[in-house]
Amino acid sequence: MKAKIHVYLKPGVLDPQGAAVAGALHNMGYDEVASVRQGKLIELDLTGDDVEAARVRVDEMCAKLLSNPVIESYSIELE
Amino acid sequence: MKAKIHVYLKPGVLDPQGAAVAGALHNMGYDEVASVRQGKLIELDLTGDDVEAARVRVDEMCAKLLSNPVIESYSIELE
Amino acid sequence: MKSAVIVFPGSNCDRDAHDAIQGVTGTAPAMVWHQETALPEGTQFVMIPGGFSYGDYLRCGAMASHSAIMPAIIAHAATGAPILGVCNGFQILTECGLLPGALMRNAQLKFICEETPITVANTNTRFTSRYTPNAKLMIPIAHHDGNYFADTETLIRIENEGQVVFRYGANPNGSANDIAGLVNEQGNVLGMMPHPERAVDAKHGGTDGLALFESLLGSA
Amino acid sequence: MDYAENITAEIVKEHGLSTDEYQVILDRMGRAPNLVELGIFSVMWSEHCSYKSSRLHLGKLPTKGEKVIQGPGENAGVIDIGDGQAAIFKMESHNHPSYIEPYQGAATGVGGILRDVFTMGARPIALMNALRFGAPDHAKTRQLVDGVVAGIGGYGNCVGVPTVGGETNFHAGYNGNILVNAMAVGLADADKIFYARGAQPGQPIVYVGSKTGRDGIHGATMASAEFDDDSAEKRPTVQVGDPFTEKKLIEACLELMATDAIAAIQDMGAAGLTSSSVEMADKGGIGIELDMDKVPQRETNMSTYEMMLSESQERMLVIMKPGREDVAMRIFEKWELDVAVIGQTTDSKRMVLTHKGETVCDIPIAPLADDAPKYDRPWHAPEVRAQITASDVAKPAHMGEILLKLMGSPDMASKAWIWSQYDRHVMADTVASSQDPSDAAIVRIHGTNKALAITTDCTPRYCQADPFEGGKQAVAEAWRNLTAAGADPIAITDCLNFGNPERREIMGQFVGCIDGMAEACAKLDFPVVSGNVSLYNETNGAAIPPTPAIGGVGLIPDIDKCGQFGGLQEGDILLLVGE
Ligand SMILES: Nc1ncnc2c1ncn2[C@@H]1O[C@H](COP(=O)(O)OP(=O)(O)O)[C@@H](O)[C@H]1O
Repeated sequence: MKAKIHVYLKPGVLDPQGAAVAGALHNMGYDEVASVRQGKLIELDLTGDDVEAARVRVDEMCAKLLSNPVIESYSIELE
Repeated sequence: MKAKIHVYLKPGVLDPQGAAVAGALHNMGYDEVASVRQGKLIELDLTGDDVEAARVRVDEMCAKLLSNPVIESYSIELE
Repeated sequence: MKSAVIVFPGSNCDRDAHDAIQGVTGTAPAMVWHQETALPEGTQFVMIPGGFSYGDYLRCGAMASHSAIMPAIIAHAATGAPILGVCNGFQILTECGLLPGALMRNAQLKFICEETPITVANTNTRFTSRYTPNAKLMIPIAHHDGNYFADTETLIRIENEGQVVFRYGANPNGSANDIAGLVNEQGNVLGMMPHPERAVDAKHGGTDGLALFESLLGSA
Repeated sequence: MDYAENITAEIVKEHGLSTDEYQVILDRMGRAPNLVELGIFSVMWSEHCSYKSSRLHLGKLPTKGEKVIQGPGENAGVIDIGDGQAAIFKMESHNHPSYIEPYQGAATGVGGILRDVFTMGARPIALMNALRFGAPDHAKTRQLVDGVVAGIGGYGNCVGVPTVGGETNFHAGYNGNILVNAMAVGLADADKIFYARGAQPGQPIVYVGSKTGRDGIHGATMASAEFDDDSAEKRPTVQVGDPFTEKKLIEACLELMATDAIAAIQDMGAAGLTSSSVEMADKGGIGIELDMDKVPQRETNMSTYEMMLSESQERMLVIMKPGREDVAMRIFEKWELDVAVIGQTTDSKRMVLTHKGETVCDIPIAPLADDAPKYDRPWHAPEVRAQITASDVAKPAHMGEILLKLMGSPDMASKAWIWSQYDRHVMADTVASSQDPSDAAIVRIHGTNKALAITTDCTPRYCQADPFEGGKQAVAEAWRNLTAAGADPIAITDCLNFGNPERREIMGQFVGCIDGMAEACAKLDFPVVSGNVSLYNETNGAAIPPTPAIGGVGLIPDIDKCGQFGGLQEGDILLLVGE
């Protein structure tokens, strides 16, 4: 089983990396880019096949380690 | 329009981040985690509404700036 | 004063911390490996040094904050004992919840190593009692992720409580309210990005960090 | 010509071996090599590993001196700095990889040079870097500078070794071929130095560090191959560095070295497992047997060919004293590094590899190492540019303007943008670094009042105008910089960056620079104790300016008496010393 986790900055938290990327894209002439947010993508390969149990465990991993609740939110996709 | 870009390391390229996260998860008792890959998630807010034109442009941005073709691949979702 | 320096895989200012503590207190600190589950008997002061624990690959300090030694450090903090986290140590203290807020990537996205002017915003702590109020210090910074963030509510609270202990003179990294270092509510846990242990020797980076260790010694 | 099954003349050529070289292989082996054996010959006989074009001339450099403990031939040079201590240092290039992937190329360059130094038992205490980029307005320069500097900082900062100095030049001659030369200096007890030699038959071979992946296969051959426009196609050969693992490897190796369990040790540089095992076997006069199934692997179904040619980073090969494997196991497991016993030494003087129960390689060691081809490449002395005397040049109307122009030129302008991204203070012994008014970086010897002064120098412009004088000047400048910092100059390392040695005029530059260096080293009693040669630095036939970078090390007996050029005040007296 695979878990795909998206970790992104909460709205309201300044994203300097995103801003820098937006600036670079504008310099390159991509004026259609209104804004950029940058996040992390974490893919886990999991043993076992109980999807619901996995969801609980992965949620725990996210809350404890993979994201920082002060600045980040996350979403989980299992497949 | 929003473009979601996933940038990930090409298969076979060493992923020290992923390896370190896997180690930490094991130390925390998450033994079901067989392996971890870490990538980037870049979200663009785009003006305009021609999806096909946007796809071409975003693909160009990925090839030129947002990914490092030497070690990374990317995928694009438009919504 | 009996002290301990915590060593994680990837710590790299552990020797600097050891030498600074030994120089000021006259006693070598115990070097405690992250897989230990208890601090040495009688430990008073604990320092979490700078470096790149676990490569800082996920978020700075995130993985270290889950290592075996952390529960002992959190329990030690609860007894009111002094704990100092510098640079990566500061990041670890915010990640484990002993200090509020988070340290994000520097605003200009680059690693910065420079001597930085900072001012002492609060001398009423056991870490800063030997400084004069508003003293201006030069202490080196060396980090990629020192951009202090906390939500507005938290910022107001820590400002009102006088928890901000050091402020940058010329904000090098985008930190909220120019915060370079802060203590917890009880005042016994200090996290700071500048490296006081690199400022205890005139030959190396000046001596403006000495009084921090002397304050601690005086308070023990 | 005799070929093994599935091997063709074309495959031999792709391995960078000439027809003559292939004939020598046939003669030495007494049969046609299989693919694994061909791969091993190809990396060992690459310019990078065999120094086949340069060895003859390198022999002219003085390498001995009262303070030299170990000259060229080991992982790094070793000098005596008194009180039972030794300084260990070397400089190395990572030019081609850095052009292709600036961040990772530069980062792994730093990682490689650090391993050369701690392999010998030294704790690394300082890093330096000598960089040459193309013209500032060239399309690629900005991105290359950005990536290289971030890569050097990213690696050095994380392992916690201060980057204390360096030099940076910009010149259109490097537009298509930048130079990234990194230098590391370490400190050890003079009686606790570890060598690649020293292994005896019947000892276990232990692999430690990261797992082996399919990184940089053919990398060693790439580092010696001239660039052309489809070099972009060779991209996946770039390796990714992991400074966190390197930091653990440093600590674990130093911990292992404090025991008495090591017979010989060697880092896995270019052509990792191949060159490290061949070098230890050659220097010990022994044979080596490896069981490829035991090699820690990152990917599935790796072939022997891939494992032997992989350039995965952060790996070391240790030959242990018999029965002491457990010591290594315990220490490396504590540091959470991969570790495995993968073979043993023998008295056969051959390298024998088995994989899945079959012998897949059986070659004599000698022709791979000491007995590798060595060429006396034809050369002619390049035309020396005529000297200009001051009276030939019209006096500028406005000296002030000229001064401003000079100060604003890219080579003279402040390099703070670069060095402010490097941690210069970690380890708490930096006395003078890039930020300070000092001609050399000064790093205190921990716990003493002594210090090492370190400098890197070369003025490629001079070498281009007159290789002999340029080579001489680079050594003399290093010597002067150390002296000006108050140090007694002791020895140098070098990194000789040139174009294609098969062209006579390039070979002529190389020979000229070496001759000049040799003369200066001899006159100044300033021996060469280690170094590196990087040839084929050219793009589409245009060679870089000849760039023999010199890294000098000296000893400051008392840091209270080191010299700096800051703090001038009105009324101070300036003295001009020299001619
Ligand atoms: N690539 C680099 N890495 C670290 N320090 C550098 C680098 N390039 C230049 N510097 C530092 O910047 C300062 C000025 O360099 P440079 O202009 O080459 O002057 P100098 O002729 O005194 O060596 C020196 O202190 C040097 O160490």
